[in-house]
Amino acid sequence: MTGLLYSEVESALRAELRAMLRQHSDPPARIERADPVDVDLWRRLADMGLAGLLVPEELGGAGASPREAAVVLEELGRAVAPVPYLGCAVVAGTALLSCGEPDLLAGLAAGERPVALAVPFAGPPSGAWSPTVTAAGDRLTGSVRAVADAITAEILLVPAGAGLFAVEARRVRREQCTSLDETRRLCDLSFDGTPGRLLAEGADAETAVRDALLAGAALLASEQVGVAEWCLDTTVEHARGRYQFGRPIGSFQAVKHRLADVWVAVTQARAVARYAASAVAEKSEVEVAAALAQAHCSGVAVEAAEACVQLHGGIGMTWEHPAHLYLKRARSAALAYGAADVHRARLAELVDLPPA
Amino acid sequence: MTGLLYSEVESALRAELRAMLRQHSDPPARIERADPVDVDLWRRLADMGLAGLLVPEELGGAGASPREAAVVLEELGRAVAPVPYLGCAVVAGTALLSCGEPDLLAGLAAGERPVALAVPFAGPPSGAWSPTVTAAGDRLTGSVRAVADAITAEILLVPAGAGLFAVEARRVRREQCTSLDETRRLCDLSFDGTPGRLLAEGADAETAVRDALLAGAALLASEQVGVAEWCLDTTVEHARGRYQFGRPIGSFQAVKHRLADVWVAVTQARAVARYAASAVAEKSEVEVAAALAQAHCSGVAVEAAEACVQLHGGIGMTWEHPAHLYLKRARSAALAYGAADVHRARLAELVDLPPA
Amino acid sequence: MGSPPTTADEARALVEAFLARGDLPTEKTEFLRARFDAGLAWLHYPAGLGGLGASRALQPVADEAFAAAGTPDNEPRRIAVGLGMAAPTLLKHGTAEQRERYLRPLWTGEEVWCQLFSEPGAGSDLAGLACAASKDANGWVITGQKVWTSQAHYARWGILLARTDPDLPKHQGITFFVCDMRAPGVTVRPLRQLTGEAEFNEVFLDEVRLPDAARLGEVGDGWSVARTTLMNERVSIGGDALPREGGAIGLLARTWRDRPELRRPGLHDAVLRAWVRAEAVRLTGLRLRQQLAVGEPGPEGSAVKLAFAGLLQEITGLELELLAEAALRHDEWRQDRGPQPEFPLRTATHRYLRARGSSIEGGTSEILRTIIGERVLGLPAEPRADLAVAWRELPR
Amino acid sequence: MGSPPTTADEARALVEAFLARGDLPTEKTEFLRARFDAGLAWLHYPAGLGGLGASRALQPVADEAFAAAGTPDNEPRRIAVGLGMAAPTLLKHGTAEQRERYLRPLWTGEEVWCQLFSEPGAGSDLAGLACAASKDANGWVITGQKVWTSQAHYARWGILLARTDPDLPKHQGITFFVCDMRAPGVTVRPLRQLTGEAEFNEVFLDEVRLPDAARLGEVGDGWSVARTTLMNERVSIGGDALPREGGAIGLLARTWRDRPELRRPGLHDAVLRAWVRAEAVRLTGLRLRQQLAVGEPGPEGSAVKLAFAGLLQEITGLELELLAEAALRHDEWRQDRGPQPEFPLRTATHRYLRARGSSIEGGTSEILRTIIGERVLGLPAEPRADLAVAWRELPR
Repeated sequence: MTGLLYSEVESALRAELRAMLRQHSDPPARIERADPVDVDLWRRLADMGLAGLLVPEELGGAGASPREAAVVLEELGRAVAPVPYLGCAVVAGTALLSCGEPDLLAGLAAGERPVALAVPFAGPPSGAWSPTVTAAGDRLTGSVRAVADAITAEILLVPAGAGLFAVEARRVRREQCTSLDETRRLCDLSFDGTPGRLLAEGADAETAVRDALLAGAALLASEQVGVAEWCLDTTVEHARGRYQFGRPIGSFQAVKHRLADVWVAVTQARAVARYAASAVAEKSEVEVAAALAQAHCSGVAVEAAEACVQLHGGIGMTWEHPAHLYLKRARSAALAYGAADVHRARLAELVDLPPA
Repeated sequence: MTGLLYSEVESALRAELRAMLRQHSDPPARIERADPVDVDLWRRLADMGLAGLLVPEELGGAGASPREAAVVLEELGRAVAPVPYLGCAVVAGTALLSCGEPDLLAGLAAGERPVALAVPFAGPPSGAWSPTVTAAGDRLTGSVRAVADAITAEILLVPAGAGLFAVEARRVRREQCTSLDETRRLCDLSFDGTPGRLLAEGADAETAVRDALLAGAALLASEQVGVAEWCLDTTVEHARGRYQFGRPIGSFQAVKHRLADVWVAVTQARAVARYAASAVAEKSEVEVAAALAQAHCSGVAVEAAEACVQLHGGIGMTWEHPAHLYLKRARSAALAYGAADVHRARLAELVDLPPA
Repeated sequence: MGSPPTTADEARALVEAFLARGDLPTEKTEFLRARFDAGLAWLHYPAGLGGLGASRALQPVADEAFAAAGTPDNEPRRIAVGLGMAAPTLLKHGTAEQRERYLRPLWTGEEVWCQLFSEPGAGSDLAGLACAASKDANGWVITGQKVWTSQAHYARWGILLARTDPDLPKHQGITFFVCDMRAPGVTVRPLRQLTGEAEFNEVFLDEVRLPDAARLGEVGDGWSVARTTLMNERVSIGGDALPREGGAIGLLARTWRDRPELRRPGLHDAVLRAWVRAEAVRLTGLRLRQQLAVGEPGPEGSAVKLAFAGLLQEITGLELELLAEAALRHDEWRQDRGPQPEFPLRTATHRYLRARGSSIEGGTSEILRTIIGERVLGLPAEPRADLAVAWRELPR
Repeated sequence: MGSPPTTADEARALVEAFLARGDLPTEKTEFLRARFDAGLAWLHYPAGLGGLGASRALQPVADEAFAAAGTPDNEPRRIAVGLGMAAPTLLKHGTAEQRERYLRPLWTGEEVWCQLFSEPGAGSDLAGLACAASKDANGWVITGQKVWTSQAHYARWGILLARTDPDLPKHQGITFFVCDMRAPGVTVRPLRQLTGEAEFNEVFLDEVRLPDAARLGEVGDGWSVARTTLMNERVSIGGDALPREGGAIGLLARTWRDRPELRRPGLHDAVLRAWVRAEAVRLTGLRLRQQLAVGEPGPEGSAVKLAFAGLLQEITGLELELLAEAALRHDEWRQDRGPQPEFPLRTATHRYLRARGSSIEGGTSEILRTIIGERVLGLPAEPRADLAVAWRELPR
């Protein structure tokens, strides 16, 4: 049976990463800057071998399993770290593995040439292949809106016509969006006869994109667990130390029981996210697991972030307190790769519970 | 603007009825008997002029408004009184008013000849006209399942073929169901060439049945308010007097806040139910009001009854405590005249919020 | 001024007679002063203080008559704290001099008021406040920090709670003041919210000197004075009477109706549930209003506030889900402090974020549930350890 | 008996060796006694008491090997209270004589056990119990009333909490006994539930005499002994490992799948939400089981119990809505006390009604949230006034 626990290696990885993030990540300061992606932090992740976690060892990667990438995402979620890990290391990485692109994979693993898949962040895996870019030979024209983790990418993987193309990002017009989630800013891409290199065609291209988005949806659940966990821990801490009516507010049942409910929700989300990561690792039941993960964990992160704001009272409504970054991340992530109802509708097909 | 308050006449009626019910109604004892309908109590209601509340004065009725019938239903709900008021005085009464049947109305008003509409209790007003009985001349054949308030009726109003017929109930085979709600037992009716008298045909018959069911759905909301209110009051009383951990349990926020939520829900349900009763009285926006009333008040009665069982703890799970009668009434009423989602779907049509 | 009007027709007649006067000023402030002096400002206030001692129910009649005549109003939204909270408190607890001095410019909008109650350490437990007032020969010296003060940056006066005796139990050592917002030592700083804007302020009071005439009520009676203020806050939070689909639900319903490409089957029932819930809350508010009109103010106000907060949060969250890709974008995180567009004209992301505050401001939903449980349902209070102890001794 | 098995293969080999013995009795009780005597009953129990001192994780291996061989089992559902609660308590707190006397017939099912803890006045606050035990020269005299006692009507023994000193604070004056259910003064009455059935009993104890040898643990130590019992109750409530759609959700899903005429658009997303939630709870239980297997028992057990109760209630309610007209009917309100069909074979109305108890029995959901908040999250306890006072003085 699928292991839902963390291995020792995974726990060690988590500890190391958490320590590094504590020292080097500061999203509240970062979002005040014009360049919101923390390139230094990305560099450090690459130096720890995490950019290439899924890349085979012979290409300079760690040849590790998606279960470990899920642990990385938990920690990055906990830190709302403004790095393009999900889009580059997981989604684009999975697409490249599917296409078999040793050079691009090696560049990704080294952290030197970040890659992003040029599809809308809100697009679900089930509708994966719906290019808004056309290809005339190797020249691409069209646009893609609201793409994640493409701002600092050097290479864009672009579904166009019937193929998947690699495009030099500097030749593409990238316009930053004012994103709800400032710790993962989106951008709009425009192609105007831009040259690309064909990576895969037809069914191969579709498979590459679908697998990439399924991995993204499945592992995003772990990021959502991390977001929820930070919200829970931070609110528990606050409830222990904040006194009103001569008592710590955490001694009131209204606060205590709501936090207990969040803890129960996080406990469940962890089991679901671990199941999803294992499914991707074992290439078994991936579609069900990814849909389940997004149908479930999206809401848990939102629930935890909303409880965090509420139970902090006024302070939770301020710009100064980081709670809002988690609320925006949670809400934004809940729409990423398809909203929860879209995943439930997909489950209805997969497990034979047809509409009325 | 529609008055949502209670008039002085209505408040006086409520006080009188509540006092009578306190003295003469005992549903827990009644459900242990083979004849579950409290005929004596029905007699008393008739003597108070309530059976004929909607019947014009010249026919021996009170010529009152559905708003007053709604107050009666609130009190009958509070008492889970096992009397056929909803089905006879409201639903069948409305149908008879629509057909203009002085003799039957007079018999109903006197409380002597109870009348019931032979349609399934779960059927929504929007699908009102779907007879399962056929008519060959004045001879009816077929069956109707799970009919409310027909056990002690003397006259059945039966949609058959394209007409609405009056049938002597003693000539119809009536089989009592083992109902979830033992305080309002249903029965199955079978017709086998049974003679009937045609009351209305075609559009007139359809209108009579639809208006009857709309009135039933709209005013059932008031019964649901009464059910919810009893549950709230009884639980508050329990929470004041039950000590655990050296304190009344109502002093714990888990209990207090849940009861506050129930109170808020009942407060809203009352406004919605008053609106629905006024809509029927003023024959304005009846369809929207009835759908809204059932879409909203059904759930409130269930919520209040479930909270009542939960907050009573073990005692709420016993047969001995009357909470279960309210739980069963609430769940059963939530399916009556169509479940909440059916009414929401109807609202979608009425207020132009079409499906995807 | 004769005897107060008792019917809507009489009230309308008074307004018409006023408007028919030949000497009416046209300049806005002058006009409002004249209206005040005629007793047609708030009809239920006493004669001489902008009213006629009439029933509160006649006020909307007069307001509508003035609006129909196209006369300028006092921008009630801009001076909400003054109208809703300061004025009733001044009326009930102020001296004749204070009422005379403050009420007219308050109502005309010449002087804006703000509220200096909440503190970083005293939110739900407002009576735990720490802002200190000490007496000397010349009056009072105030030092402390207040927070969540809207309109402080253009307010002339603030209603202020300060602790005058830390050795008494917390409710007993508080005194109520009118704070001159131009006094030395008052510093107002914008407080940025999660929407990016600064709707509110922090107010720092550093040895601010107030005369004893700035005191409202007796020394140590501040908490009971403040209850007048807070009760009026809760009443006013019910908001305006709205038509069906008048609030946030209207925006959601219109998006669903007008943009079929956004509709998804899994959201249909959720939208309908929200519609039903919104209509139930609306009808509850309407019923409350009818009760108030016949002078039976029930406790439904707190039900409406509690239900409205949850409803608004649900609807604005659902709106993000419906918009999907579009909800990944915001318009602008930095905003000027000038007047902002109304709620319906903001982005869905703004509405969602701002709505998080509706279950916190003006009494958290948790506190409201306790109030309903104890004051409406009569459930017993929790054992309290903070009521009989000197404020100074409380853990915090 | 040699050294305990350490691997699944070793455990299976032991079972095979046992089954290959020539002298195995075929009669059920005799066979179970032999299995017990071979240490293959509960492998983690000590040698001589039905076990081999092995890891708890090997127990399922042995059970499966016996099941595969088609040997009779001890009907664990029928003796759940004995296996899950009495046995671990006897093991930890019993004297050598008590363990020797009780454990073997308990495990073989020859003697059924019941639990005499809850009282009408002591539900969530179990330690507030009033059932009195007083000592005389011949032992103990017990008088009181217990409630919610399943299996009492055929139990041989009951684990009993009684108050031996009402002048001590409530947790300190309790003593734990083994009650002879055949002793004079023990009256068992069926307790009818809202389902119409009597799954449980009330037990009246009227001057029941027990010898001092029936005491488990020291006088006044009953509460700490009971904690062993209750901890084991919560662990066992997690239930069996189920496949996907294994529980109530499977019934709902099959109804949706197989009866298209019942489907309504407004319920589709609700059914899918329930399916997702059920799968999440199932995976959480599975993860808990994996933690237990590697000896990391986390606090997830209480999460599973809490989530499972809410889930079951949601699903059974939704089932009624889906069935609509059919859910207006029940099958039969009067039931014999004999063995009832399993949950899936009951009517939906029965399931709905019975499920109301899942958030009450074995710790209400409210109590569980407090336990999670305090023991898992480390949130501070409420101020308590009932801990330092003599039980006799407590209001009730």
